[in-house]
Amino acid sequence: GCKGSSETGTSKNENTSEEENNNEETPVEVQKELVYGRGGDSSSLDPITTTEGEAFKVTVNIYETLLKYSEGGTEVEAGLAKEWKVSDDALTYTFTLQEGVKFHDGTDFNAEAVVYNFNRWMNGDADKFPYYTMFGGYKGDEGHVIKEVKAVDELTVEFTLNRPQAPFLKNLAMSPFGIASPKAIEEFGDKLRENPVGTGPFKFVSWKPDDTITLEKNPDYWMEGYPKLDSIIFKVIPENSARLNALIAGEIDLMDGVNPSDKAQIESNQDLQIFTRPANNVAYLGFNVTKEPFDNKLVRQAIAHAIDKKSIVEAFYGGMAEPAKNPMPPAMEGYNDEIEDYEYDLDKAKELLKEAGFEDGFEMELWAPSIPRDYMPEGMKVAEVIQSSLAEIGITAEIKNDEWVPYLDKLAAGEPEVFMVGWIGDNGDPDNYLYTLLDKDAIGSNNYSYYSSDELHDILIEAQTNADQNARNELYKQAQEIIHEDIPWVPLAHTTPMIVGKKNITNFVPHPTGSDIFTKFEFK
Amino acid sequence: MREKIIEIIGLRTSFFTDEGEIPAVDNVDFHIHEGEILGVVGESGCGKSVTSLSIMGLVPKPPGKVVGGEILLNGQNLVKLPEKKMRQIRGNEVAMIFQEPMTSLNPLFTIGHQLIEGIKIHTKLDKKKSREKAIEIMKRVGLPRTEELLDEYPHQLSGGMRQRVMIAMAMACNPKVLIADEPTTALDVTIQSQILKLMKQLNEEMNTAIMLITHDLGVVAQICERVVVMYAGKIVEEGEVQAIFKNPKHPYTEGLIKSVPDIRTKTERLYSIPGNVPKPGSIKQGCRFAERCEYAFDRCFVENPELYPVDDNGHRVRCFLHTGEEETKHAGAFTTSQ
Amino acid sequence: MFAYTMRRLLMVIPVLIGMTLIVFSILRAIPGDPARQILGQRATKESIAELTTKLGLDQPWYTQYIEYMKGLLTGNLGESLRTKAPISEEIWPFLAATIELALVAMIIAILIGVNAGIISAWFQNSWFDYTAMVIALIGVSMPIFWLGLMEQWAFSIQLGWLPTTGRENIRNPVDAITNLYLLDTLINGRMDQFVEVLKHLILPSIALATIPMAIIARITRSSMLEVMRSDFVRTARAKGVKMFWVVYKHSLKNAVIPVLTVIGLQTGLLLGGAILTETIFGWPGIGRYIFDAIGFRDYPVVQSGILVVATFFVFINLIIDLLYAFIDPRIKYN
Amino acid sequence: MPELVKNELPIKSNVQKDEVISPWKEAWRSFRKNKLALVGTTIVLFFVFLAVFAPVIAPAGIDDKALVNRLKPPSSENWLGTDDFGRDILSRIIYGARISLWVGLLSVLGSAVVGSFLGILAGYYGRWIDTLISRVFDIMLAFPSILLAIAVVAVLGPSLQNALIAIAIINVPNFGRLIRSRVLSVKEEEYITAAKAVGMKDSRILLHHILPNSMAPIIVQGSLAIATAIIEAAALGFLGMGAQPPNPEWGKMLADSKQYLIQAPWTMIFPGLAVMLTVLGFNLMGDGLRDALDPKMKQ
Amino acid sequence: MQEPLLQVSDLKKYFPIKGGVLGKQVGEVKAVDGLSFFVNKGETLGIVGESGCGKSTTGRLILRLLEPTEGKVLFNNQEVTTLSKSELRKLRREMQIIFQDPYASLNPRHTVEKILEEPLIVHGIGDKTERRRRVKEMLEVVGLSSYHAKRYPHQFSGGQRQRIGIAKALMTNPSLIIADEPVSALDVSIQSQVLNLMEDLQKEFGLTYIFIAHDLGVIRHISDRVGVMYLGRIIELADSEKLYTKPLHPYTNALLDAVPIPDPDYKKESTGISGEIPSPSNPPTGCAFHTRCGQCMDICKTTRPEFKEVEEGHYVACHLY
Ligand SMILES: Nc1ncnc2c1ncn2[C@@H]1O[C@H](COP(=O)(O)OP(=O)(O)OP(=O)(O)O)[C@@H](O)[C@H]1O
Ligand SMILES: Nc1ncnc2c1ncn2[C@@H]1O[C@H](COP(=O)(O)OP(=O)(O)OP(=O)(O)O)[C@@H](O)[C@H]1O
Ligand SMILES: [Mg+2]
Ligand SMILES: [Mg+2]
Repeated sequence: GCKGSSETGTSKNENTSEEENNNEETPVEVQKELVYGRGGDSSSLDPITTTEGEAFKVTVNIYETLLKYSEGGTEVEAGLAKEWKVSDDALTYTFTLQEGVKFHDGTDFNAEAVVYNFNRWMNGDADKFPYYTMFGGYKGDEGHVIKEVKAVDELTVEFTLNRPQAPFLKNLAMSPFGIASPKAIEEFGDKLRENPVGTGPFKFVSWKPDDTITLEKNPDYWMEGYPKLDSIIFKVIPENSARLNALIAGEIDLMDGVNPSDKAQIESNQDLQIFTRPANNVAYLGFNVTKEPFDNKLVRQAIAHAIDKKSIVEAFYGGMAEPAKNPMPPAMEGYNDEIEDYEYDLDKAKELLKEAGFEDGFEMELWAPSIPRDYMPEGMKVAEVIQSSLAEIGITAEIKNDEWVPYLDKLAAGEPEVFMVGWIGDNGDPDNYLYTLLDKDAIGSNNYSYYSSDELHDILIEAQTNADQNARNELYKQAQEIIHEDIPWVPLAHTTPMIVGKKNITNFVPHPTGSDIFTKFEFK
Repeated sequence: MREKIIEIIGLRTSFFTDEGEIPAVDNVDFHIHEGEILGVVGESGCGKSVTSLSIMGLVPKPPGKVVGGEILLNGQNLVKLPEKKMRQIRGNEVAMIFQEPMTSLNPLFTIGHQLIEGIKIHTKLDKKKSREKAIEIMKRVGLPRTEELLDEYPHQLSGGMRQRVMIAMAMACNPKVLIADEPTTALDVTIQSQILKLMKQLNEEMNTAIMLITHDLGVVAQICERVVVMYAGKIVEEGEVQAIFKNPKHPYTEGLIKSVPDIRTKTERLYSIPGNVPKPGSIKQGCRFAERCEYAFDRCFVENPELYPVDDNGHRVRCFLHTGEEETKHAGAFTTSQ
Repeated sequence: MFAYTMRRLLMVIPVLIGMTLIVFSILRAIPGDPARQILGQRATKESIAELTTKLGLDQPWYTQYIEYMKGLLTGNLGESLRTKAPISEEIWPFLAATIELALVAMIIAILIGVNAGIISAWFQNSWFDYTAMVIALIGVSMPIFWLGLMEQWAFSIQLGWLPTTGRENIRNPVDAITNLYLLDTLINGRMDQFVEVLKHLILPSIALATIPMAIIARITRSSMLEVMRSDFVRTARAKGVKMFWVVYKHSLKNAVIPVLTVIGLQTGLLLGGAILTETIFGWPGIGRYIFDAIGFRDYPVVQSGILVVATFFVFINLIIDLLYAFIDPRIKYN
Repeated sequence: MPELVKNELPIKSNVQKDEVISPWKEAWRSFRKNKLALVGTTIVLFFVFLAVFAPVIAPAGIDDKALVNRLKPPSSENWLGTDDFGRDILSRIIYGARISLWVGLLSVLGSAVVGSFLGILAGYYGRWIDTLISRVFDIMLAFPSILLAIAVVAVLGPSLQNALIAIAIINVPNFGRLIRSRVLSVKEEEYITAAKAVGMKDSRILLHHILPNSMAPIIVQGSLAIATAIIEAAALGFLGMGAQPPNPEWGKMLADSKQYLIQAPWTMIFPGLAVMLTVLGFNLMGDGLRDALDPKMKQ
Repeated sequence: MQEPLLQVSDLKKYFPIKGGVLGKQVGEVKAVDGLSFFVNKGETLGIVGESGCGKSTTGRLILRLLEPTEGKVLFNNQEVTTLSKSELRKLRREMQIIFQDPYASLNPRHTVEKILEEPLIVHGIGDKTERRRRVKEMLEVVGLSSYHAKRYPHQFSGGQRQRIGIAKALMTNPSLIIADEPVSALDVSIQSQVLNLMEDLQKEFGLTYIFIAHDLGVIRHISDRVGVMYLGRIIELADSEKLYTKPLHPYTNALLDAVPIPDPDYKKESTGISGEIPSPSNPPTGCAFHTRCGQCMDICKTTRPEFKEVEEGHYVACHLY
């Protein structure tokens, strides 16, 4: 992901200068309105109340968090807090806030506002504010990380923790933790979800459900000279191809959710350009390791050898992905590049099967998601390819699917024996992959493999509490080796999703989290 | 002698169906005098309705078509007339009423609407005048409660009243000729006699010529002056009522008259014509009645007889027994039809 | 007429109740846990259980049904599990979008279908008749989702004449008042937007209109043929009425009842069948609202959405039935 | 003028001695004359032929994936081109005929049997049974059919079999109503009164008189309903609620290739045409059957 | 006097009229309103009347194809109205009906053979060959050929169909045949064929007919005795000869008057009767005919005249007698 973003970064600088020249020559004609096409509507505009990615695409432009991620990356940078201090025991965090920031309703942003928001969240529950679980639960819960949030003075906030949390700062930068105007919260209560008031570069204007959300420029935005755009319209067009058609027709300016198969067509179109979002995801073929015959490591390895990741990526990711060998994306700190993947080798696969005592193969169900996901735009089709490959080593697979939500329910309940699914990182920390997806603690929630390794557990817990990044990285590399050997899943691919826009777009760097902030975005 | 108001010469009307051409009306000629009542009798399917529709220019097209002959109304050939001219004649100079008073009125429009519509088309009267005229004509045909009736729908009326409405509609513009296609068949006897009386009365008062189609010989005898007998698309006998009933020349006419049970006397056994009414077009050769005729002889099966005059009063018959030459020759020399 | 209207209205009640029952039971039978859906991939078992209790999903079905009916009778369609908004407020824009689309489609279908049918019957066996009926036959055989895609491909992508998706020019949005955009743009006096909205309507409404148009044309033709053979048409002609009026007044009024029946049926099908068209043309209508909700296991939305559409359908048919009586004075008597 | 003599010879019929025309034969005669109906029947038979002999005719298998051959335009090897798995579209369409015809036939058979049963029950016995059944039909018909089908599939889960069941269910009231009204009108026919007057039992009247005389509309409706069922199955497939891969169901094929509309239009055009043609065939045939079988058109 | 074959007393049939918002009964059609008459073995009783006066309903009531509202039907000394279903079925061997519409009364999907054979099957008469033989026989009896057996009804003309209908009625050797306007739909020349046939059959098999028609000529021709119906009641019943030459009831008079005579010399000077039949759902009080009667008295408007025998075998319901 880093490589892609830095490239875009350089070209961005050139573009900026060019664009300034252009501006001088033709000052009038510059487009100031962005129409962003996407596949689904927001479920809420109060980001803490939802876990849906579509919601954050809008809210990151309305709300700001104390800290934010770097452009095109997941390192933490100053946000509403311009600097911060961590105590040595990693239990006290002190933030100094930006001065002169105002909410869209004209009220001042200050330490009290931060305290107000955190108190609101920590006093909620999983139903009201699901995302607050990032901090180990709610006020009064045993695992709750935050002991207290205190306004030291007008512009200083102090967080006291119950126990150290390594990704604490990364968590704070997550989009759900945008700070809302306390006045608006009091005024709207639960209706804040339809009446968002933040400090961000854009103000909320209107929302036509399942159709458009319109934002306009915040003229009092604290970053001098920004935003560049006058307004943004988020437009819902569910079908990927229909959305692309709309883009070609000029009805929209920018879109995500591009069919990989359309890449060639887009490339040949003079008026369009492709941006890539750094990969922060993984698609995998999981085994329920508690079920026969997948409790046998040899069987799992055999299947790993039977999957032609290259062809799959070629055909159904339009090349916009790389075959995966680890559960976490390569751009992430702690990625173990030394691991050698199970190569595509049907003979070897057969051998392993024979060794495992399944010379004649067996029958199995292969579950696949029926709707496109970022990490797996054509899950059903990939499943079909895998099905064909398995057939060659004597395994008869029946493809099964379900609606997305019940599908996840089934996975969580450990029903399917072999399944395809994936994960999009929340905060750019390996913990968000390895612990969340494969630790024994996560069985019943996101550990769909029901894989349980005490060795791995110990490593991951240590990495969670150790504040030294290098030490953590080593621990994670170790973890990846264990996982590679035990192979509870076959990692399939890390996608670099495409974002397609008009040629005259500049200063746009897609963010790995999937939510883009359009502060600097502009048209030539 | 009175003027011929309608004269039909060699009329041929056919239907073109999958089975080929069906000559429903085959070389028919007859005429209607001014102010007379002409009866047309014949069994079902013999072409009575098609003849009358041909006069009105209303033969359903496709599949029907007038393929030959002339229909002269006061000397003007209606067959050749363009639709626009024809429209001005329909309902104005020649009017028509139909058998089923129930289905002949549009169920979705009020009586008034349907009556006034015809008047407006031909008289250019305004709405109010037309209405007055409608009421006047309704009274004339003996309809009660005329004002209210105008706003009622056909289903609210009894069969007899509906037929009176039909007659009122037909008579609205004082037509010279009224064609009545079995106007009383669907009615009860008591109502039938009322309607017949009304028609007779209108005929006398307004001097409208009436072509009355029926299969009831009683009706013919009761109100017609002359009668035309049809069989399988052809006229088999024509003449004054007296002549036809007292001295029928055609075996069919005679059989027909004899088949009807009389209420005045108890007949021991009815006469009956053997066999069935043939479909038009099914007999290609010879006299169409030959197959059912007791007197048929060889010639009848090969040659088509013409209408031979019987006397000077217009009594004509289509039978070889009455050609003059053949009559004596073949008298009594019967061949059965089998 | 009053008694007839009342009787028809009363007959609607058991149907409506039956509908709520069906809607209710269908959705209870769907596997999947709504609590889980709201809380998302990271939810814990406890929080799911908690929410389940809160939503009453652990109650026996009849208790839930009674609650649901109570709500319905007070005009409360429930609350969307996903957006937490009251459905009665949320649903109108979607419904309006579909109504506008269906209405325009139906107007196209009726105008063209009825007239094509009439002219075909009038000039039976003419070349017009043959052409129209062959087109109509192809029309009724058309998978509309395929037609929609082909239309889009030809007129938007290849020719670029018409917009591909949506209801309005995104960059020139309509100020929604009634959410029927044609009406709204007129109220706002924005002719430019009116034209835009109309342009957006063309492709989807034609796709949607195809089948009803073909069916209407066919039924009009056969109904007209039957009527035009009837005695009263002959009577009208015998009076000297112009053929045009014989056809368009005397015959049409009599032939219109089966046509109306079909129009009623098809309007209902349009409301439901719009799902396909709405998906292809990105139309934010009720079909998609329901379809998406099924994916999200948003029970209340699916229930209320289907119920609203079906109720609409029932009332359209009621209106059609009343129209029968209005057209045909004989009907109210039996 | 000669005397008339009594003539009581047996009546000569105008039909040839050995010519027996049953109503079915008569219907077949008029059907045979209907050109459009013959075209329709030919189309239907063509697809039936494809379906039955698919393994013999199809140049390739249902699911011969070859990713190297992806999205090849029509050529001499692949007459209708290949899809995104590199499979031969022609072969898949040929195999798809099996699915579409199967779904159409079976679902219509199901709804015809159930619908006729309920319809006869309601029409013949009347009273509360009629009221009950008719109300249930009313309620089912109050839902737009696709919506109902989607709801049913949502309950049962997406699969070809469930799509088939859903389509059968939504068609039940159509058949039921048709048969009910047919029974109601046949019941009033004089030959039924005549049968009663002979002393016939209800069951015999039902089986020997009412049922045979209600067959014609069932057949007509059946043929037309197959057309609708095929479209509905394709629509469900298109929405992902019908056949599952690698089944070459036409609607599913369309759904799977809609993203290639611009890039590889042949992947869209041919399956769509196949649906349209089959449906057209059944519609034409149904129209012809109606003209031939509907007694209203006769005489 | 011999024992009558059929004795009908005070037979009534009211059809409910439903209406209103809830579809409740709001009235009734008095289709048949108190009929009493008898039929002797071997005779033909003619019933005439204008349409809607209840002729067909009477026929169906006697056969119990309709359940009477009230009254008794005694057939061969057996009470028909209280028979159980299976007894009734047996009885139907003895009583048969011929319908008006030769097109509607034969099942279009059965061959003539099947149509004719069915009554035998139903009553379990004979085996297959016997049944087939009887079908052939019966076809010849009604003037058709045995080779017609394999054909379908639509292959016959109206007159031929009516013959098949008659053959069907005769299959089980019934003693009573109710003929409901059997010739009204036929052409004159065919009508006389069928009438002759019916007469021949009566002689041959000793049948008893109740012959319903609206054509007074036909009734006169075929009947021994004639009953005239008006609004659900018989208003006059007498020997055919008597009734036609010396009608008593003003309605019978008017009816006879109205019939057109196929003789151009015959001139009647009657005025006919005015008005039309009132609706049977709302019949006039008193004598139902008083609204159209030229000799109406005050008593006619209030009191329903009794149906009484004024001469031997001549019954009439009129206050004039
Ligand atoms: N629309 C039509 N199509 C085909 N043939 C027709 C049509 N109308 C009439 N015919 C044929 O024309 C012949 C004459 O019919 P027409 O209606 O004139 O008989 P009719 O004498 O009026 O009989 P009825 O007494 O039954 O009214 C019929 O035998 C019929 O075969
Ligand atoms: N099933 C029924 N339900 C309601 N009313 C009926 C029913 N059958 C007959 N009627 C009414 O009873 C009256 C007598 O009917 P019926 O058929 O006996 O008359 P009819 O004398 O045979 O007349 P037609 O000469 O027309 O055959 C009519 O007014 C008719 O409307
Ligand atoms: Mg006629
Ligand atoms: Mg009757």
